[in-house]
Amino acid sequence: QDSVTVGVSWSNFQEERWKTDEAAIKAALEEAGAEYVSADAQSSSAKQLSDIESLIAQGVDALIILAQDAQAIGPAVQAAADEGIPVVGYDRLIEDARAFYLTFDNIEVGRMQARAVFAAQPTGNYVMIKGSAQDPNADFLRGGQQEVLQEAIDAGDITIVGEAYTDGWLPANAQRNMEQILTANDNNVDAVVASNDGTAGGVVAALTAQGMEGIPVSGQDGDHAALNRVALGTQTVSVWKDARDLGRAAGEIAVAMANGTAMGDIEGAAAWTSPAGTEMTARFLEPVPVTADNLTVVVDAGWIDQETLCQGVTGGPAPCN
Amino acid sequence: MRNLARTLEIDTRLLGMIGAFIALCLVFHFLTDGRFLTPRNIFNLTIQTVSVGIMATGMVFVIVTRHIDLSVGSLLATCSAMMAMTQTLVTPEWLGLGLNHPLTAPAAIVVGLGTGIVIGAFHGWLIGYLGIPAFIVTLGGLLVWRNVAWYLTNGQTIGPLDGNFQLFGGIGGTLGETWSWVFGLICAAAALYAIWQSRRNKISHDFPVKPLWAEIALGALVTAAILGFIAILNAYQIPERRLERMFEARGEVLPEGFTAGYGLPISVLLLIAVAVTMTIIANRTRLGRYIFATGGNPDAAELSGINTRLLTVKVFIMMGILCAISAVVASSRQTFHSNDIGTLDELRVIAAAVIGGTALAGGVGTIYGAILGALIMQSLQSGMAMVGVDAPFQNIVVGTVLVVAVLIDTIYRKRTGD
Amino acid sequence: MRNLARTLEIDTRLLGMIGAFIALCLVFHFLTDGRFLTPRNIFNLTIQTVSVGIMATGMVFVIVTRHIDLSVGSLLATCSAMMAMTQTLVTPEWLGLGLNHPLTAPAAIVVGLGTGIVIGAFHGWLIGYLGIPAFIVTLGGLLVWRNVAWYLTNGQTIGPLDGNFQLFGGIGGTLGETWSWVFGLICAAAALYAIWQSRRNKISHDFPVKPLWAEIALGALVTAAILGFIAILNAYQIPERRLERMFEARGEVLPEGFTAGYGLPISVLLLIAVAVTMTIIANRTRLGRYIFATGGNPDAAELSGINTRLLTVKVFIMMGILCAISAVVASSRQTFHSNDIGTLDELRVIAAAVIGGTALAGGVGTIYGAILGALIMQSLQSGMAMVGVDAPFQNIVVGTVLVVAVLIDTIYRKRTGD
Amino acid sequence: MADTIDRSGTPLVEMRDISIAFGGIKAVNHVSVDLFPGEVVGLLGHNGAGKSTLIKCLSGAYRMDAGEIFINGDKAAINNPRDARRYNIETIYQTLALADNLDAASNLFLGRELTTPVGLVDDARMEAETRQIMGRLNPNFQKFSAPVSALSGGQRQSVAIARAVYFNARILIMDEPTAALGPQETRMVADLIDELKRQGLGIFLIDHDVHQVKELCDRAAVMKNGELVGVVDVDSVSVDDILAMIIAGKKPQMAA
Amino acid sequence: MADTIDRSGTPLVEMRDISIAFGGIKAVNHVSVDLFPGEVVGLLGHNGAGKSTLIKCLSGAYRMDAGEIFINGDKAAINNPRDARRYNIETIYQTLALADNLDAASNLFLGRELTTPVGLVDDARMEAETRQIMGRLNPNFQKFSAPVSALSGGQRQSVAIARAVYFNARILIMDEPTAALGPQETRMVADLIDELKRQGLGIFLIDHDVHQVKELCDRAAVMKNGELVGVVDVDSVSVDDILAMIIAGKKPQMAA
Ligand SMILES: Nc1ncnc2c1ncn2[C@@H]1O[C@H](COP(=O)(O)OP(=O)(O)OP(=O)(O)O)[C@@H](O)[C@H]1O
Ligand SMILES: Nc1ncnc2c1ncn2[C@@H]1O[C@H](COP(=O)(O)OP(=O)(O)OP(=O)(O)O)[C@@H](O)[C@H]1O
Ligand SMILES: O[C@@H]1[C@@H](O)[C@H](O)OC[C@H]1O
Ligand SMILES: [Mg+2]
Ligand SMILES: [Mg+2]
Repeated sequence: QDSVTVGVSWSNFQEERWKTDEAAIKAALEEAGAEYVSADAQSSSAKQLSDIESLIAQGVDALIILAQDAQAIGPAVQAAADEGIPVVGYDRLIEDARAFYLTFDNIEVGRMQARAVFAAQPTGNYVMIKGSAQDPNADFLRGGQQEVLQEAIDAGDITIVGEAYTDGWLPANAQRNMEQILTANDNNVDAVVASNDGTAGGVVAALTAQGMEGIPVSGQDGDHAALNRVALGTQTVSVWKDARDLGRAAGEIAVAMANGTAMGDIEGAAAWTSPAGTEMTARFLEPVPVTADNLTVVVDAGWIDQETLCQGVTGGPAPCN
Repeated sequence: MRNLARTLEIDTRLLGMIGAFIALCLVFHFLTDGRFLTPRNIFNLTIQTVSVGIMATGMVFVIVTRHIDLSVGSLLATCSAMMAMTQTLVTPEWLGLGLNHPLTAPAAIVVGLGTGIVIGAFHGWLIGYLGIPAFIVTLGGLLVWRNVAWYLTNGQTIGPLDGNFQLFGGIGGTLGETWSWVFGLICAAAALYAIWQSRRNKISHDFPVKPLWAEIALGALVTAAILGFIAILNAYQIPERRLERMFEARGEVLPEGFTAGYGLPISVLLLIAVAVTMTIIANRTRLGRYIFATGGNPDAAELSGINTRLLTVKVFIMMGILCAISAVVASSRQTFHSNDIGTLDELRVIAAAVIGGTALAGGVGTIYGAILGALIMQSLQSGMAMVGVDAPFQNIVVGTVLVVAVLIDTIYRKRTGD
Repeated sequence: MRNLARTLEIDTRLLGMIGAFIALCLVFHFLTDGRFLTPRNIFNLTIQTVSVGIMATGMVFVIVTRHIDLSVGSLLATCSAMMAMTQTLVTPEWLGLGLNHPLTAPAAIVVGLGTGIVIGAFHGWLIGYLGIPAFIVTLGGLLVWRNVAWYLTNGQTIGPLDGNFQLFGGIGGTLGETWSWVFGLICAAAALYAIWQSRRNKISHDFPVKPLWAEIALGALVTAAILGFIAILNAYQIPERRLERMFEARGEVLPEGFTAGYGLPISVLLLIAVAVTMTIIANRTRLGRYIFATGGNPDAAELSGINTRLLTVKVFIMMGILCAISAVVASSRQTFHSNDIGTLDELRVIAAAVIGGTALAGGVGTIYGAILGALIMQSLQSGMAMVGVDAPFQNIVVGTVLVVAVLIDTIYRKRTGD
Repeated sequence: MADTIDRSGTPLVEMRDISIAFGGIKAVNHVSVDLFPGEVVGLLGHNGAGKSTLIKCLSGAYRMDAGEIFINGDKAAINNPRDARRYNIETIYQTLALADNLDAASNLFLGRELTTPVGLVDDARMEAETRQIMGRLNPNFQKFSAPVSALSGGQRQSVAIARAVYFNARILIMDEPTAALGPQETRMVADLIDELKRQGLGIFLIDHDVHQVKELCDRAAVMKNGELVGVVDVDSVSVDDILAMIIAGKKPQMAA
Repeated sequence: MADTIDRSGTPLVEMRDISIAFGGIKAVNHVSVDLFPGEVVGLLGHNGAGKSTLIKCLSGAYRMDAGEIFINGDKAAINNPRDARRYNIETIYQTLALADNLDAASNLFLGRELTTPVGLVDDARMEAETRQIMGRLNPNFQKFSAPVSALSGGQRQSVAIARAVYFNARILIMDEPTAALGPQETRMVADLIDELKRQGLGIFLIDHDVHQVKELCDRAAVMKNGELVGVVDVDSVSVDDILAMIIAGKKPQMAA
């Protein structure tokens, strides 16, 4: 038998992080002597289905799928199962027991975002900048955030004074929504829970315009621009899902499964029940909330170089001091 | 070559498109080490083309009448949402019929078609009777219907869909080898009869007919194409594990060495039915004649006693129905209704129609061209995905191909003085 | 009312649009408990409108000449990516000028304009000289340029952008109270001079002029509008914390009780400059005359000795330049370049032009209409965001308003027999 | 032209007090004309007099603001071209009104295609009929399968004329049918008009050529600025009388 | 029409052996005609004979496939309407070629607007000039600020004519300028042609009305099926001779 081929189906490449994920998967596969092929669904669950059919037709031995939609991806998993091709559900949940689930839990990401903001600002007026209404992840994140804040809200410590979806996750839309919420509340806003780094960028631009930069703002993805903001003190947290770990793990697991390793025997695998009740085999990586306190992590990990991280920072937190 | 085509009375433009398509396939076949032109991938390609292909036939009429429809993707989403809610909420819960009741799929489809008809008629009324340009009406529709769909499902993925409904999705519902052959033979017979009938008709009016050998050659070609296509689809074997499961479901055990081919998918059957119907409408009915006349000169059509306003409504109703049919195929293929279903389909559908030779200036277009256009676009995308072309680069290629295809068409038309 | 308008020689259509705009603002003002028509929000609105407004003026010319441009959002992204790479990579690193060098911003802008010109010219050439419909060329462009932008930045968010460059982003760069007043007075003087000049000109040719009182009233109205606008922008106070930080940066301490207004944002100044320039081009230059003549009857224009092919190239070059200017504003407003910058702007820009009375059939359109159209769209979206309307519902409202606006326009034109 | 027309019975068409305005401009202003079977009535007048507008009210292309139309003495409601066809009114428009992308047969039968028993259009039969009709009207015509955009002006005009006369019209409206025609083609149309007249059709003919009107018509109605100047029997007036009516807008003393 | 034209010098225009085909159809086939200063040459022929196509080669609307054009004896390269204008060739097209959405003044000056010293178009001056010109051509014309789409057919034709004659044309091409005009309007155009002729312009006039051609022209060139049948001196032939040439496609024996 010739070498193993692993097919990766991406949901899109719009956010900055996926390029890093891709590089990590490629590296892991190369190391294992496996071949990499991929397709990009451009945020369309229908196209993703076609993509995976093409990948299977191409004779891949294992699939890594970044699902656009946890459920609509079902037929693709079915087709893979028919062919005996193992599937790794990458980053986003695939609601099917035959797929190995490897992720940073999105609900957990939401919790971490809220936790970090809550730690910095336990009372006052909160604004929730959600993701795209068309992206199911937006509501998962929002759910996690609510879990953390619920108690304080019930106690009356926290009031949510504004909440908006961000069409297409566009920073420009987040910026406009934030401006309008600030205007509507006469700037009486104490913290912003933004769902990713792109939207956080828009939020910070709006806050800066009001001289309010520095109030707690959350994000996720560890975008370079966002980490720079953390160093500058204009963003509180970027939940860093080290895409390289995730990518490497995905590559390794895919190769292992392609060579016949059972799902349960994968290192670090555990049984897990999805919110909808599907019994799955999963491995969770720990997302790391990156704040001013642990910024060195990202540099040490080689995720970003110090120069980029500290651009324009004077007297900031380590490593920028 | 051109003379031969003339003797056979075959459209050279069609030949050119088929040639381009074959060339494309061969290139990909070569680039993928012989994996592109396999029964399996051809099976995939046809299934993948269905949803866009169905809508593209309707877009031909829309563009021929000098309109445009930017809302098809959103309309598809609304129809799909309505159908999904019908089969997961209305029939099983409100009507208490439970899951997978035999009435569920028909009910859902009726609701979907109704939705398509009502919205299409509304668009057509705004355009035909109130005189708002189609570009604006359907641009508004693009924004409105996608979000109406969102509210219908509360932004959630809905499913799994009804079992019978899923038969329309492609690989989940195929005719099997025997029925596929039956269908293929019926089609071939019908085609031969049509050729013979048309020849007889011409002779009866003393019109010139092509030489008998040409007629026979054409018949042979068509028959070979139809049966060859069936043979290819039948050659794609159902994977063993799937067979096992199918036998298990029936409480039996898979006999040693048993194999079976998929055959013609029901969704492709649907596309063929739509194509034949739309072609007949275009070429052999008054409605079609009026659509082309209106596209050629709207004022002349009106003065000739054609109710062009009502015609506009009819054209958009057809578009609505086709969106609904596409919604059946697209959602059952996913086995779920998702929020993003149909996103950007408007661009794909318009591109398919235009690559297929439909002129944006109106009055010119063919159904088979649009379907071939959809097939070319899909092959390009699938092929590139298979070769592993970077996704952003895929878009660059698709955009470029679109422009180049129309450029070639423009030059061709100028040459032939069209 | 109509008679008064006729005496003042004011376009009743413009009055209608202004009326609708004011009504819209009042509704939101009421719904937001009086927060909508505050200096602060008016300031926000003007800034938010700039990017789409600038491109909408160019779209007027494109549509007037019977074309369409679906690629403006993608073109904006490519220009923005080129500028972002210039200022974060080329000048600081390759040229070794370091961050925030005074040459960086101008260099980036030159690169952006160059990009816009080259791509625009290319589009225009494909459309004008090769005869490919603009719809197709720019649909291809929509796919191609967004992904070219992606490759330019390797899919990354690029920033923060150069400090001087960020001055174009809006609130980060304003004229301050004094200079705003100076600018306002200059504008008012220029407007009065123009009115007087035109009257003198008419008298010199023995044409009828409107009564002197009407002329004076008009002058007063215009002056009041200009100075009122400046007063409002000046009334928006820089927040204390921001002032503190500004003083800090200069090594000073904020004096007790010190306040300052923002005044006119540089981005709005840019929009005004674009609007004035484009209006002059439209009404007072040969180029503009030819654009409208070509839109009215392309064949007649060609036969009258106008080089309509070259004209098409010029129109798309203008569009490219305006996309580049918008890219400066949009990216510097975000303070970084993101991959998805400008997404769906094509729809907003076309909608603004069309709501502003540009007819898709060609030959008709005004620059001020397009800007007012952009302002109306933006007010609608911002107002809804402020009221807390959900994004999906916002889209439904925007889609509906688009259709209704064009419907009213259609009816209006039919009434006046246009 | 001087056959004796019987004008004692009910007129075939009677247009009574027709008015229509476009955004303030009164294009047709209280005009009444009538038409008897077997009669050709010429409509004359300066450019913009309202001739085309008047007959478009009869052909259903415009809806009149006021006035009544009687066909065979019965009040007729003509709101669109379909209504007019129902009254067997056929029109040759100044602009020909052909669908450029369709062939001669499709244009000829546009709106009333021949169909097979199952309801599909019968192209072969339509083409066969077209060959017959055009054979009588213009024997040189051969371009049956080309779209009419490939035809010369005269051939196009032939198609438009054929379309109007083929379907048993009882009332025929011809708006400057020979404006773009050469001398020979014009002659053929004149012959056709004579033939149709003999078959008992009523014809409204708009033409700027006063000589031709005198030759082809029985009566001439002259319009000016949307108003009817008068209707005269062409045999009882001279060409100069008619010209005077057109230019001065006054009816000559001795007219019928 | 019979002033004596001096045809001994170099002709103003000489079209030599012009050919042009559209997708196989030879619309103009080796045609040569010339035109002298102060002369009106009529172009006649059946529909589709190729008259419009021939003169469009001179006006730059079409590019001929073969042949040469000489202006004042010098070979001229006319590839587009701009080139033609440079040779002071002005054309009144059969289709008028007006921009419907612009007013009379903008149409009149289209392509050569008057400008202020800083290069902006000077609408007031253009309107003033337009008032003067139209005053001479059509004293009733008043709609100066309306788009030409609101004008009647005759008024539109007046604008097209004014545009062609205002700019010191030396060669004027008129393609059926009176086809849609009423009798009075036609008279005014005839007078204008006489006046321009006296000023020494050369004029090509396409017209189906043989009487009118005999009245207005010095020579008549007849075309048939894209070929030149012959050129005759109108005074030396009868109307019937010309008609025979158009229909039979043969030159009469005695012709010049
Ligand atoms: N659709 C329309 N919209 C506005 N005005 C119109 C319209 N149709 C005709 N008119 C106006 O109505 C008047 C009469 O026009 P009409 O076409 O009936 O004249 P006509 O007598 O047929 O002239 P011609 O001899 O040029 O054909 C003219 O002033 C014309 O401008
Ligand atoms: N743009 C074109 N494309 C194709 N064929 C054309 C084109 N222009 C003219 N023709 C053809 O060329 C021939 C000559 O046409 P042309 O318009 O010159 O005739 P004409 O003598 O002016 O006739 P008319 O008296 O009707 O104006 C016709 O057969 C016509 O169909
Ligand atoms: O990481 C995020 C991903 O989870 C979400 O689905 O899309 C936006 C990204 O920022
Ligand atoms: Mg008329
Ligand atoms: Mg002609």
